[in-house]
Amino acid sequence: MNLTTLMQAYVFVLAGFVGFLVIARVPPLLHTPLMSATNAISGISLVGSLVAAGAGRSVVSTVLGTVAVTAATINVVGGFIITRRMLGMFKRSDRRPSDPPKV
Amino acid sequence: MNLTTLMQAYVFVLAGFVGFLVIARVPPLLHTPLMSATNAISGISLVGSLVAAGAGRSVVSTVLGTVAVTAATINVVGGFIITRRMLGMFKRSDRRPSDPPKV
Amino acid sequence: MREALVQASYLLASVLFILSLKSLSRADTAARGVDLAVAGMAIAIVGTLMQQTIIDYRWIALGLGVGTVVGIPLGTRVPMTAMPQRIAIALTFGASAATLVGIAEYHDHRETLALGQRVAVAFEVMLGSLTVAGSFVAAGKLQEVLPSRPLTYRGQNAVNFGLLAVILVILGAVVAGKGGMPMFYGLVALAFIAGISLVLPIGGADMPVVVALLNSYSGLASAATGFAISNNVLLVSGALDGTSGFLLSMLMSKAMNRSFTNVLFGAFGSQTQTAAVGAGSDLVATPISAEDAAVQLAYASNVVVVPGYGMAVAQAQHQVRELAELIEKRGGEVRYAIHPVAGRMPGHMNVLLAEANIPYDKLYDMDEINGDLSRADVALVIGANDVVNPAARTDPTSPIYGMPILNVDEAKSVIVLKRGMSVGFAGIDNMLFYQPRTRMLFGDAKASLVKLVTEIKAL
Amino acid sequence: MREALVQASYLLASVLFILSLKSLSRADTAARGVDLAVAGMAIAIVGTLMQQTIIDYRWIALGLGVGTVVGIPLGTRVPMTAMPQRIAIALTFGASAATLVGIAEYHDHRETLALGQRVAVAFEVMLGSLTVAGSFVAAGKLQEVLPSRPLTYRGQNAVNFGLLAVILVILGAVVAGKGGMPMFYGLVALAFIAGISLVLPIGGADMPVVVALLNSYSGLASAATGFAISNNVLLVSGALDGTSGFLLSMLMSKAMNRSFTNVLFGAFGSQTQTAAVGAGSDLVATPISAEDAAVQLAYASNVVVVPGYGMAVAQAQHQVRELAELIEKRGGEVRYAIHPVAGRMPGHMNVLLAEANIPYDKLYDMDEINGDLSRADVALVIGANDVVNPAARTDPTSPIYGMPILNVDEAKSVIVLKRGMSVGFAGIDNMLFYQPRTRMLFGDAKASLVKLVTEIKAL
Ligand SMILES: NC(=O)c1ccc[n+]([C@@H]2O[C@H](COP(=O)([O-])OP(=O)(O)OC[C@H]3O[C@@H](n4cnc5c(N)ncnc54)[C@H](OP(=O)(O)O)[C@@H]3O)[C@@H](O)[C@H]2O)c1
Ligand SMILES: NC(=O)c1ccc[n+]([C@@H]2O[C@H](COP(=O)([O-])OP(=O)(O)OC[C@H]3O[C@@H](n4cnc5c(N)ncnc54)[C@H](OP(=O)(O)O)[C@@H]3O)[C@@H](O)[C@H]2O)c1
Repeated sequence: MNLTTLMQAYVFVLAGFVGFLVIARVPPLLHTPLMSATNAISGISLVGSLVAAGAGRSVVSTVLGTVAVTAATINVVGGFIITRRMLGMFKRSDRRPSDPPKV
Repeated sequence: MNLTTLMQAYVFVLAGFVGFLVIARVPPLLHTPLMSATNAISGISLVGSLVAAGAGRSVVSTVLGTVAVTAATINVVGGFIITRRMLGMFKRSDRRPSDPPKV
Repeated sequence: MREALVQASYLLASVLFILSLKSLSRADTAARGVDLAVAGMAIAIVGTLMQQTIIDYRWIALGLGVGTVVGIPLGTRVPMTAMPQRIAIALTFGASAATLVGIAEYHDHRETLALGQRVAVAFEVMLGSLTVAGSFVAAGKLQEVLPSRPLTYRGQNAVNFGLLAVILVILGAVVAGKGGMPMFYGLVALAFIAGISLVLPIGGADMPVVVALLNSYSGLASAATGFAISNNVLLVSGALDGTSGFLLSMLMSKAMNRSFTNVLFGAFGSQTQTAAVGAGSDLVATPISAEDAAVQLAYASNVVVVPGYGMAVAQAQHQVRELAELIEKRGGEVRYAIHPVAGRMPGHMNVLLAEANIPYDKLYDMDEINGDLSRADVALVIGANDVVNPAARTDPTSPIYGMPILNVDEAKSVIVLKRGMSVGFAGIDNMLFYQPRTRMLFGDAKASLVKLVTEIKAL
Repeated sequence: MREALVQASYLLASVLFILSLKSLSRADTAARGVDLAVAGMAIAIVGTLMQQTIIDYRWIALGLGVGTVVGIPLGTRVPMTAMPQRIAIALTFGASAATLVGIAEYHDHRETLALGQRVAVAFEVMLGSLTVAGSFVAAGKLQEVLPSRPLTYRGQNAVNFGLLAVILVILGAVVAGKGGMPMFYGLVALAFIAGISLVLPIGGADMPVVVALLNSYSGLASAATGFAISNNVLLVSGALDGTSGFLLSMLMSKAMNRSFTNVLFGAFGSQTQTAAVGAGSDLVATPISAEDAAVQLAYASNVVVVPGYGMAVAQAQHQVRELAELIEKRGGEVRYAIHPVAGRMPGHMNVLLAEANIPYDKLYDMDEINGDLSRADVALVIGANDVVNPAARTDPTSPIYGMPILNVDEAKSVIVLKRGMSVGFAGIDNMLFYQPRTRMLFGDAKASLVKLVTEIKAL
């Protein structure tokens, strides 16, 4: 096991714990926005796609990479916009602004 | 910034998040046992002490290392025993064994 | 120096993603969570573009441009009711990016990849390809392009397990470096087929759980990419997505009172087909005219609206708001009782009512309002069925027995808006409709609401 | 191969520590949490001993042996009432290990350390040395070997900030590689002095917060060691300790209704000295004899015991149980009302009552029992003062105004066991004692309880 792989394993395990702990108590109301947001975040594969598309390694790599960049960008852009829109809709009434949030 | 330091930074930051998330909602009842347990865990500096004491690098290192091993071991052994003892005291009455835990 | 900046940007992006998820798990900070994620993504992209390995920006610009042009309408135009299929489609895009990157990586570096990297790339394309196909099928089912009922045949589970076994063997071969590109493409293709074959037998209504799970796979595919190309931000966000998606799908099935394995392998949702309908066949539900219902609502001082899947189907949320405003203008109080699994996805009702500008402090969780329903003059049930079925409390033989429900049967009077006497998702009859205090206002929910509004205005 | 095993053991140990903390944060799983941590520690130790760099096991065996021999009695003998100082002392040991390792590391490798490693070692010895001294002073204050009141002088904060500034300069020099061993030892020495000087001005009662914070520093020192010697298990558990200790100290000060900075810099606890006592000087508290109190308790059917710091001082927990059993034998019900900050450390009362074998389902949280106190026939206040002071509800000028309290003043009758009319930790008078329904049973809590037991037995 080389050192880099080892450190990667730590990073992976720890990030997994963080994901688990953060999500553990989310209320059902937020399940859908959360799904939508994590979906948009999973567009982070864009980062890998950019390298494939721009490193000029081979035609195959450039073509696949460009398609991948396109697909991932759609995911990221659309995903964040719609999540924002959805959450923007959760607003409170103007009449009782001092109330604690309901639902 | 070399790669190892970088990965260490990730590990440190992520582990910090984990610590934060795990402790965030602990009830006051458990503050003292938790303090005692994290204290015992901080005896993990024993791991560094073992290397200093056993690597045979220099007399200074061996002497300091041995003292360090002793001190850390006291911390670990005593700390776990007392935490265990303290938690062992939190027991429920035999008369109402089906009740949900109180306090 | 440049490399240090790249790495610092990745660390910052990772931290922002974590903070984002943390904010997203609470209602009052959720919107800020999206901003944090956007910031993280932007920083990660800029960081990547600064990398020395990137020498040609033309294709990148093309991809980013096309993606943005397509992505914006997908974000702004899609109606809220289409959220589940929208998420499934987006997942297809995200996972195909991961898969394509994996293929490119293997194509270029096949000869030089270390064992660990081969493992990573193999997992990447397997999970990615499975997710692409699976989420595409899920989207089709949700949009009802594909039949949303479970497509099953005898021996299906055996076939699927066989398929998975073959995939694992091929995965082993790829990891061992055997078989070259053909073997690798075989892995991609079979994983694709498995994605289709695993999702087809699952009913449309269970798709949200499946989508969350596929999201988790897609996260793991990203994490595998991170391993393969030593990229930490991929590793961290992939792991975050992987665990949070998995946990979310478990939380969802729990909210639906179902076990997780039952969702995935239970010939699942097929109970919709089999459960008997005619339990109350000799009972008669009492209809009511829109005119009478309007009078009852107009003079009620305490109205509780219970929306369900039918309201979503009829797209009636705006009419609901209009009606509520009329009642309020006449001095009545209107509250909304939200069951956690009303509709077909978690938070479905919240999103729809929010879209119609109904303030969310009028929305009450099941637990908050259940004790109070007996004080309601009228409970107005709009296209809800299972979530108000008293059998969940009273009938141990019912498939929904034990699921917590809204106790609408305790209200002083009940008006139910639905098209006929059809069953809901669980496929069972509902005694609430035959109760003496219940009146049925038959018809499409939107049409009925429009009539009610007109009648009340005319009073 | 051997190296791989070492690293795998470290990863496993890290995961076990995380799971341990997670278990420790819930009452029903806390005991298992300790087992997980022990397992993690054992694995990490065995993993380290397998390392190739370790060539001589003699000194290691000596250290482990002596440490165990000293550690066992420290774990088994120390009474629960001495927990806070026990933790502070243990912290001294843990932090001195980190400091000594840092010194050895710098001594041996001074010439070859990279910049990053110098940063790490410098932080390690600075935080370590500060913690050693600080926690030693804290232990002394808690054990009352040192005066537990805040030791202050004019310009103290200025001196402390000056000291910290000098330390930072020296830290910079060490990081820059200037000054050799003398500069390095200077850092260690000054950090030690800072530890003393920062903790002396803090009152004994605030020590739990300080100890938690020092625990956090000691964790960060371990993490720095991890950076310096590239050891992941140190890194992970150090970071865990660092953040959890910090958060814990904040949670603690919040539970005491105090701001965190106020605890650390507020000339803090000095209010104990200054606050006026004589507010109720023209009021008279009504004493009661042990005989009369015994009769009242013997015939009560609903007794609530409210323990406080005085019970801990008197070590009266066993007599409390004895009294409660007598009352129960006569048919009365006895419950215990536990205020979150009764005593001098969080959970103080729980630990003491548990030590006396009082089952923890008879212990009620403040929020659980407050609504019920008005139904109590007798509220028996044993050495509690601030936590039952109604001024927190009624008097906006009181220093404890706003702190949630146990509403003992609502009980049908109140019996207070304390030695005299002295104030408690907050240094303020308590109107509860002058209330018509309150009777004072003066004397040491243990002695009074013994009398009560004797009297009830004689009835
Ligand atoms: N929320 C989730 O995450 C989720 C996910 C998957 C499954 N589920 C399940 O879905 C169910 C949700 O319960 P629910 O009460 O909301 O819905 P439901 O039980 O599925 O009932 C919906 C009712 O709406 C009526 N309807 C359909 N179209 C209509 C229209 N245009 N106008 C008026 N009425 C219409 C239908 O009766 P007619 O045809 O007679 O009009 C039907 O009985 C639960 O069983 C839940 O477990 C929920
Ligand atoms: N729990 C924590 O984490 C923590 C930490 C730091 C500070 N604090 C603070 O400590 C206070 C705790 O309140 P509390 O009500 O438990 O205690 P308290 O307000 O400090 O009062 C203790 C009382 O016990 C009496 N006492 C002392 N020795 C006694 C003995 N041997 N027998 C009988 N009585 C004796 C004293 O009166 P006599 O001298 O007249 O007998 C004193 O008034 C709060 O202000 C809290 O904020 C708590």
